[in-house]
Amino acid sequence: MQSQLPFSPEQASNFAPHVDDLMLFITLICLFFAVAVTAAIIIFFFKYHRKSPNEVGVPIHGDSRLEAAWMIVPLILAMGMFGWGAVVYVDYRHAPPDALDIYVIGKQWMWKAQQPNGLREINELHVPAGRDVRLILASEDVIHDFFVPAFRVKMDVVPGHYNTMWFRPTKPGRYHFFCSQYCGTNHAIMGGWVTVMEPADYAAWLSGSSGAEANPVVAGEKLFAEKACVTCHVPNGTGRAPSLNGVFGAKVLLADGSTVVADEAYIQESILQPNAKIVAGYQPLMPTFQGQLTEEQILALIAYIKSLQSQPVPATGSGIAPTTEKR
Amino acid sequence: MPHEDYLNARYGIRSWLLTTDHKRIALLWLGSVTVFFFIGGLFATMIRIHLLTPTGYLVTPETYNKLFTMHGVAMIFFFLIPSIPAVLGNFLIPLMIGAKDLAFPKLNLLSWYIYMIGGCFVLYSFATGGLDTGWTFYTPLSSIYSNSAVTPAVIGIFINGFSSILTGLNFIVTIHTMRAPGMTWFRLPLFVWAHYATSMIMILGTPVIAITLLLVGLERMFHLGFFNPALGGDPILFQHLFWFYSHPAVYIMILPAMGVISEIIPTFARKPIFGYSFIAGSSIAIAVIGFLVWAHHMFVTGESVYAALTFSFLSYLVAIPSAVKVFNWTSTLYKGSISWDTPMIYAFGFIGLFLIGGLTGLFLACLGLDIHIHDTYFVVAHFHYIMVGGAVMGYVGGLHFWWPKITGRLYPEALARTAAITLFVGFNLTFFPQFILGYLGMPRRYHTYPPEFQVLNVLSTAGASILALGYLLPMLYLTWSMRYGKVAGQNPWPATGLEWKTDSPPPTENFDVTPEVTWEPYDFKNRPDLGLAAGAPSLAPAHGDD
Amino acid sequence: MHRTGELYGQFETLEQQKETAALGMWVFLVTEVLFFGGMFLTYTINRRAFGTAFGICSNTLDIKLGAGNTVVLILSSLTMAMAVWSAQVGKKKLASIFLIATLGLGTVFLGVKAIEYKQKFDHHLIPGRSFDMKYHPAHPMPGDDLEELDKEKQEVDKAFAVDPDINAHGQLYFSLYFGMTGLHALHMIIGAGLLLWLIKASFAGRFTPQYNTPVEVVGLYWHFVDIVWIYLFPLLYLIDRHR
Amino acid sequence: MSEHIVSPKIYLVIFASLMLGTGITVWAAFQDFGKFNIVIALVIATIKATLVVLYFMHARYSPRRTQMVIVCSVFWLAIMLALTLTDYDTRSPRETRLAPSAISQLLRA
Repeated sequence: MQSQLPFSPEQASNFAPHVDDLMLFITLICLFFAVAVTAAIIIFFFKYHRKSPNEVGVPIHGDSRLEAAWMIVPLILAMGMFGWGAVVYVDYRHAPPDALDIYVIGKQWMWKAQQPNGLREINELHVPAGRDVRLILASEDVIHDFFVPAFRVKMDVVPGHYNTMWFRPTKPGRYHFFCSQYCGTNHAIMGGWVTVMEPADYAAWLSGSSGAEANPVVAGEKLFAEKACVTCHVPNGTGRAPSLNGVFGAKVLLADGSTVVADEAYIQESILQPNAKIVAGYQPLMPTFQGQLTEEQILALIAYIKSLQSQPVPATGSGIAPTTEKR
Repeated sequence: MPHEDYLNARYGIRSWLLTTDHKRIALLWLGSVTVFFFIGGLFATMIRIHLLTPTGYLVTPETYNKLFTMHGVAMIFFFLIPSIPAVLGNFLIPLMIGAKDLAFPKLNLLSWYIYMIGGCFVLYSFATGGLDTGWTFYTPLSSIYSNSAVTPAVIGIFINGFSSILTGLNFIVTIHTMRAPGMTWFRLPLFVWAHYATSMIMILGTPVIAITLLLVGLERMFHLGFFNPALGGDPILFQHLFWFYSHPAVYIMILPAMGVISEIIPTFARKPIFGYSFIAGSSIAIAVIGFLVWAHHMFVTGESVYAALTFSFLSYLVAIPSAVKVFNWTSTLYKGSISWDTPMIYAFGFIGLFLIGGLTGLFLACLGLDIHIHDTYFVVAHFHYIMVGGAVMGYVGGLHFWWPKITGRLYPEALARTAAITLFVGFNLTFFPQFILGYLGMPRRYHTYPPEFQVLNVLSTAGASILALGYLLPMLYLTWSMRYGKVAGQNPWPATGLEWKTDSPPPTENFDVTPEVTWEPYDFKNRPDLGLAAGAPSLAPAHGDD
Repeated sequence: MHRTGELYGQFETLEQQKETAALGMWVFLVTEVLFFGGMFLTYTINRRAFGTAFGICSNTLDIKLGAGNTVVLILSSLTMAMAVWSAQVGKKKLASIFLIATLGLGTVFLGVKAIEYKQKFDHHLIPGRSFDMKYHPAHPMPGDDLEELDKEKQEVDKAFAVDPDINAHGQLYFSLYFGMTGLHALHMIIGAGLLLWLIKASFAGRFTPQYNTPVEVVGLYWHFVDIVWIYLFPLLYLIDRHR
Repeated sequence: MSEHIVSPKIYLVIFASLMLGTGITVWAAFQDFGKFNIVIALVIATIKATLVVLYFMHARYSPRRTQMVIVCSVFWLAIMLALTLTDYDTRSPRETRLAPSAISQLLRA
């Protein structure tokens, strides 16, 4: 078994031990040179410190054998690093033929994944442990990058290209994934979680028996991302539309100065006729979703927004009427 | 008796803005790159303060993205690339080779004006909407999706490219045709060799970034599709073109700094540099091999496996000439007569930081490791070690070393040493934690980050505040010394170069009579004029630890 | 730096000054090679990917105008070389005549280029929203060879059937066509400005067998612009003529 | 170093060769040589360019360092083209470029 390097993320894929070993190998070589050179400098620094103002050093012009040695030895070591790195990389770039194919699509600023059976996920990715998984990556707009530190792998998601990456998760758990190629405003929040499940759990989850799909809050959260609500209704209040954290049940200040209590009816109206009531300080930008959502989906969205009641309300950008203006 | 030098030969604003004297032009550059350094530094300060807390402390995501983009653009294109060549190189190359001026003095002035025009475009872009594409301008984000002022910025950088080209052209031609009698190629100071190599990159690389950014600008203005996949173009092609210049551009920054260090070390160890021809040759080798490695920035873009192997292999080759330099500098210290003057402290700092920066390059060139650390803070730390730890340490060290020649005055030694050590400590505190952050998986260009990364970010910000102090100090005492510093004399250290054979500050025509070079470089033994021979009266003023 | 006669202050001898100027121009031309090189690379990558579209679009260019322009430009290189020779051997009048001839030929080249651009504009082949490869075959202009046009129409229709993105790829071709020839034309215009300056100096009798560096250096530049065209002509006009 | 004056006779011979080269290029373009059409065109263009550099631009009679400068420019251009093509020429077909219509299909999905 591999022991964990200090200062490294958890090891959860087949590549993680290899990458960490490489890291250790190169670090040790570099440490040797760094320490040797630094030690030499410090020793010379004190040992040959100028003793009298007119002192001159011993004129030594060079030594070709020494030069040859310190070209050849580092070259050999460098070739070692190159070779080992190449082995890992070539393995990484050639997915095993029977790998499980999952499509991952990046767009500003969310990730959509599609499981082999067509099940879709937003900013989540479920994969079975012990199985080779190949991600087929595509972008709808700019270049993104799918990066899972615990797996030690990443690959750019380039518009106009299909890139692929693969890994074999080794340890069930939940791991961060990030967008690692700068892609615009919300690059930093374009991430999510990879859930590695035991194969049996994964199979059950795929067939829907985990109940995740039946839960309206979860379904609503998915819709909220899928319909790109989240791109404007940014939770921290920096988006083009108000944050919805804590809005449900609160009084909302409207553009015409009046207030309204955010109940189910108000939310439904806001989804279907967004321009009916505009929150103070915001532009009427939201498109209508009339005819694009089933009743069930609207209910799911409302359930999700209700669930945000307990989330922290940002200082600005929430649309909630200040309490002092209640009277 | 008032002594006439290049500073007091003529007076008035016109005598500066229309000068063709390379020394005055160097001072114009000094002023303007310093302005851009502090603009870039201001952005950096705001970035570090913002990252104190995981959710971001100071600014909105849009603003944060603009801050790091503008930090990069200001620092790379308008500070680092011109800094040492245009300031120190401009001032010193004619002096070092015994020429009256550069080969094309008017082009030299034009180069500064082009820089200023380019700079104005970029500042206009900063002021009117900012720039949020990252300094790398990756398409299609920069060509279609960004709503910021990309067009003026790319025009500014396009224009600025010609400034770089003209400077490089001037240096190459000057070094070929303007050397004084006896100044053979292998008697050239290593600073000049380094600038020759740098100029090669400027000449061969800069036009490519110019045309590339021009295409991006055209794409934005006229909806063309060179790099836009929706119109059949290819964003990967942009990256090839961009890095064809922008990787060698790193060597534009570091090679001149290596040249500075190669001057400082023999001077303060008072012995010939170890392996002169190897250091000279390694500069050229870096310039040439540096052009063969660019796609190591693209290992995870889906470039072909074969290309990745080729570029990784070539990237390891470029490590060798860099290693040769470090080993030779270290060996030069052996049996030297080492003084602890400020430039030497900077030289030691440079070697230490460049060592870490260079060695971590080996991690990134390693294909298997790059799939994990690419585009994380590991990269950020790595290139700051090279560009700030290396290039800026070299620049500030060089400024100290030649300050007596430029201004005729000495800086306050004790204060200067303190500043050098502050810089070294502050720098390491700022950027070393970022290596760890990177390996832990924190991607770069994040305005908000998971809470587990906070401790290291706070450490980095704390270090940055020390670093900022380290930059402000020299700015203040160097300015102070211009008026109040001790008068330096011709050759205060003493050093062996031709530039120290003329007055400080030098007269407008550099030398009263064209000098003839009869000695080998960095030779202290056979130079009675340095006043170091046993028993000879010392011409060098006592330079105590005041 | 003060100047003594034709010798600038930073130099020791006229010889050194002349060599320096020539080397400076050569180094500048290296930069130019890489500058155009970026475009040639973009061209190469796209032509390899979209050969069909590039072939069809290339065939819409007027080969007579293109070949004629090649002859004009090479002829102007000859007159430029003769101008350098005249200056070197001290035939001041002849030098002026050759310089004027060079400028004239350069202007003819630019005029022909303008005619070609206008034609593309009329045919809706300027990259942008109105770009349409089907437009010209469907809307013949006066003086068009209808038979040729019919062939073009069939070719375009066939290409559209195979590749629905042919219009996008065609736009890439024309972006590159206008980019490369436009950049080349810009260099011609700069060259024409330099020639005007030379002609003025030449009339003032400034060029002698001892001092003719400006003529020689501008000559280098002019020949370089000619070389760029020597490559542009087959790469843009002659992609797919044999079909 | 005294300057070398090229005689007008040589200029005329070079001019004639360039004209001939142009003629051959146009003629060759109308013949079907398969993928060699582009090779022939580039070879002729390179011969023409070489003649211009050597004689019109006097590179043949220039100092060694000027010739080095010329070689450098060609060498670096070759680096740029060749190393970029190592990427494009060796991509796996799976990772080739998507057409715009395929992208818009993807967007609709």
